[in-house]
Amino acid sequence: MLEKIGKSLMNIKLLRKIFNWGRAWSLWSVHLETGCCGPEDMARACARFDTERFGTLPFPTLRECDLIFVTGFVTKKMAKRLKLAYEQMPEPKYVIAIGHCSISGGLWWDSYSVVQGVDEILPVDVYVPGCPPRPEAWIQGIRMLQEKIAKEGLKK
Amino acid sequence: MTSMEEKVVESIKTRFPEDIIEAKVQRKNRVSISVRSDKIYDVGLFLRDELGFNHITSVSGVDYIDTKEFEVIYNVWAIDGKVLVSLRTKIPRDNPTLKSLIKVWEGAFYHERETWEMFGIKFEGHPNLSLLLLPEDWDGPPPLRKDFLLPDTPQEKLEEKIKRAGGQ
Amino acid sequence: MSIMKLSMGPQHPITGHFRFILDVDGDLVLKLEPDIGYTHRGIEKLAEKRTYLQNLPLIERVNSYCDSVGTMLGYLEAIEELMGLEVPERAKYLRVIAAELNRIASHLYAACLFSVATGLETMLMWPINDRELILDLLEKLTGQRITYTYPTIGGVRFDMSEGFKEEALKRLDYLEKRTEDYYKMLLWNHTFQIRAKNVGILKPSDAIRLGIVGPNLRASGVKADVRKDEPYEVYDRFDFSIPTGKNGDSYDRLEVRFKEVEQSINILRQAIKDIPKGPIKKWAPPIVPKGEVYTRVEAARGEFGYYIVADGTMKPYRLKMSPPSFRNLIALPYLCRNVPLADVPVIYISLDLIPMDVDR
Amino acid sequence: MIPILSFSEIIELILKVLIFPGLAFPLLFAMIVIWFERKFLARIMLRIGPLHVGPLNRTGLFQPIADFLKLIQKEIIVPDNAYKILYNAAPIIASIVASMSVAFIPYAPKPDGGYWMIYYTPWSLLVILAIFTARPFIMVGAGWASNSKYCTLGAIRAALQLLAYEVPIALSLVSIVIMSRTFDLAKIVEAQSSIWFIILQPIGFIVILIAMMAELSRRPFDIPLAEQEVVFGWPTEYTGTQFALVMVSEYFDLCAVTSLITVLFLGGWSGPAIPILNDVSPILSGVFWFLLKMAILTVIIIMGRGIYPRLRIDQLLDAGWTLLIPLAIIQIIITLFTAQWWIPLLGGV
Repeated sequence: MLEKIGKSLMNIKLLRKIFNWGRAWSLWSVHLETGCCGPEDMARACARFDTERFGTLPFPTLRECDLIFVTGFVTKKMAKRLKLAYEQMPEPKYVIAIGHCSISGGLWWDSYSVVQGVDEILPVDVYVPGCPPRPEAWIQGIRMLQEKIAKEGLKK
Repeated sequence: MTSMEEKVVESIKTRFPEDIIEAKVQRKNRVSISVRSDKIYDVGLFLRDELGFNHITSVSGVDYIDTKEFEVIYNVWAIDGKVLVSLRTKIPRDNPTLKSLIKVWEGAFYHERETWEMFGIKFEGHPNLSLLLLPEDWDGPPPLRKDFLLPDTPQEKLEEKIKRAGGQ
Repeated sequence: MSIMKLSMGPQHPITGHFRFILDVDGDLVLKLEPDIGYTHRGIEKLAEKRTYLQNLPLIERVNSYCDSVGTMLGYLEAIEELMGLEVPERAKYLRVIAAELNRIASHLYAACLFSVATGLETMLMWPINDRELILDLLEKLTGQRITYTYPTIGGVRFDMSEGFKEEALKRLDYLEKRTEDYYKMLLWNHTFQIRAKNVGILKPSDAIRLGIVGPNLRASGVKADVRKDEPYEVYDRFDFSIPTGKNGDSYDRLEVRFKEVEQSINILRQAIKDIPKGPIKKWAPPIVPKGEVYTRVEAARGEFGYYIVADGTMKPYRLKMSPPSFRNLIALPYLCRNVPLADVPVIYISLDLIPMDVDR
Repeated sequence: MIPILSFSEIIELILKVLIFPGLAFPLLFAMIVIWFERKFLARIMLRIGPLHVGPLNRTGLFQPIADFLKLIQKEIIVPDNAYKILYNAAPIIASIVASMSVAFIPYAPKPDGGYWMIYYTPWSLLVILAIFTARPFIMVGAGWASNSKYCTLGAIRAALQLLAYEVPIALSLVSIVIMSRTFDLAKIVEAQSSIWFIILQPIGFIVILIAMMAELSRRPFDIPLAEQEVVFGWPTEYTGTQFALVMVSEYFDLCAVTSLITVLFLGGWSGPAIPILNDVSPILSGVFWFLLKMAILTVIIIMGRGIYPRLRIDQLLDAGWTLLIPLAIIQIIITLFTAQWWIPLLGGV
């Protein structure tokens, strides 16, 4: 019943826009570091680059998070945990793949324990290349995701 | 005046005349001692107690596949003497067992565990030889052995990947 | 009495890439079992497949996290020793400059992580803001923020640009002044002291027995530093001291790092003043002669050892790394016995373990 | 028997319940404080904080609204092993309980006698104390019902923390009651019309401020929520709307606590009349002073997060029992000996 009302409400364009706006500007990110881009994750969240300006706040518990940064390569051991963490997050949720390693395996293309591209296990929304990408590139990735969210559910 | 390095070589040669295969000074601060594998524990104890080699630096294995041997190398640093000794021993490749030295150098715990994992060298007396770095469902051979081969081409071709993802 | 198995990480605000399996009784941690390997890439295996030069970016990513130059130096030292290659003077100085800048960045990173572990977020931001200044300098020198691949076989890749010296000296002056703020905000903060003092005490004898290295060993009162013990590059020409701690607790481990930052500033000033003119790179053959070598360098987290077996080809036959964090790891289960749960993050961060470094 | 209300009384009641200090005020307070906290702490930390969110350019004023909109859209996940009734009820109960205490706080005197508060009772201090005491039970209940290890640990810590702050709060309230000889908050404010109790009882003020910060789980006492240790403590498992309720209830609590301390120590609404506000209604002038004092207290409480590391639970308990309680008792003794001189000088009663 409530769901039906909610769905019909979401068909109203204005409401949809408002809700999309809320989602886009409040992307809380999970604290799960998979690879070498970890310090840049910290740099982008901290003093100089400060993604809190765009509402992207690192949040301790993943139960309230919407965004997962795959920071670098994903090993086979980590892949299971990454998937588990992704599944524990409530919908709607987004994934940004950071760095060459998480896009295609990168430097570890022949390694025996690295997953060749995180899109094998998670649906990725935005890819940010670099090794590691500069914090500015992270911010651009966030902005691109925000633009993507803003268009969600709206006809072109 | 003999240097610390030479002193180490001399004393180890006089103490274990039978078991030392080779003992030499490699360069300043480096001594290399190779011993028979069954005596490595005693030599280790002697190095620690008598010569002050107290700071374990690394334990590593080398896979000499041509001669069908593993070489296990304990690199130990003497904090006071400022000498690094490479205590090395060769063990057969088909039955790689060695007495664990964690009773001598407690810091070797994780090093030996890693060497077990990477080469399959069994350390007798080690309390916990379980997978350390590899994924828990690892079923291949120990990866650092020379007969474990890595792929020469990317593991999945880009075209296949795109096809699997349903793209063009 | 009931014991609860608590799994901490890898998705946990403090553990990074590790997982700890804790035996918890109420708020007391009886035992800690580290579960590592979440970042294991098999670098040692991959290195056997690549040439010595191709290995450079690979090796760097062992600890590209914050200490890339310190990590690479050991590898280069090893190769150059095998080749018998004498690096130009200027390149040696540039390597030292890059390594020390990197050490400062790394120690600031450690300090900010430490304050996160105790819950002081302000001191997360301040050092990381100043770390950016150092990274700017490194970027000016090397062209990248954290993965430089700056030193290469036979020298370094780039010379310092114009105006680098003045800029560097200015920023070092600022950093020296800034350290005072850190002392006021963190080390002399009473609340911080009661959280960090007498937590995770590592006695000198235990530290040596367990094979602890780097600032953690020095915090226990053992004067051991590769830069002094067997000087590499041009460290024997600088006048600097090795700071040591008294009690070997978490607080000392942090304090030693802050003092090392001061010493690094000291070294950097001398290096920038003394740097000679000349070439920065020497041609090196791609083939390394047959031989074995073990080299040690003092990376930011401690002694980094490289054992290389060369068989006279372009690729190493065996490359063994002995990274400092892997050697410090054993202290974690040793110290985390019968401590309150709240002390586990403090002890863990005070050891400054980097998962990349541990797993390789 | 229900008293028959006149039209103006009904309007007044609606105003009280829905606007101030009822429903809208704590919500607005929560929103502003969340925004202010993020912005203020960011400035301490050399950051900027929310900036690009919202129509007011470069203020980020709408950040809490965006967060709220996002949270209500999120899927609600109830853990499989959770005790579902308590788990689902806890956030609602928490927010109701937290907002309830606002009803008993007098915000301003009315010109025709009586006070601007939702429900007047001569025992309001006791009622509020009782409401505050209920909160840890909700925390423990929710943590237990989540059936997750981190939640349980957080709940245990919340229960332990209760031992540290509850007694000092009660003890320092004793000296207030001795001085003002009433449990009625409105009368307590009136007693302070000439001298505020913060001047007469500085020790009591410090004790209650520290204890209340512990009650609110603000740093350095955010032990039940310590993210580096127990992820997020008892609300770790809550998602979406439930989490929004939990968060909002925390800020409701902050509102109630700052109001209470203002009433007890800072003389409530007392302050020189502001001419412009006074012309509209003398109530507004009182409310203005009240809110100003609340704001100052809020800033002090928030600042803790910027400058202190978190304490350990045993250190907090130590501090509670060996420092706060003796201090509160000293305050009581001082009050007992000096009350005879001060009471004649106090107003009201």
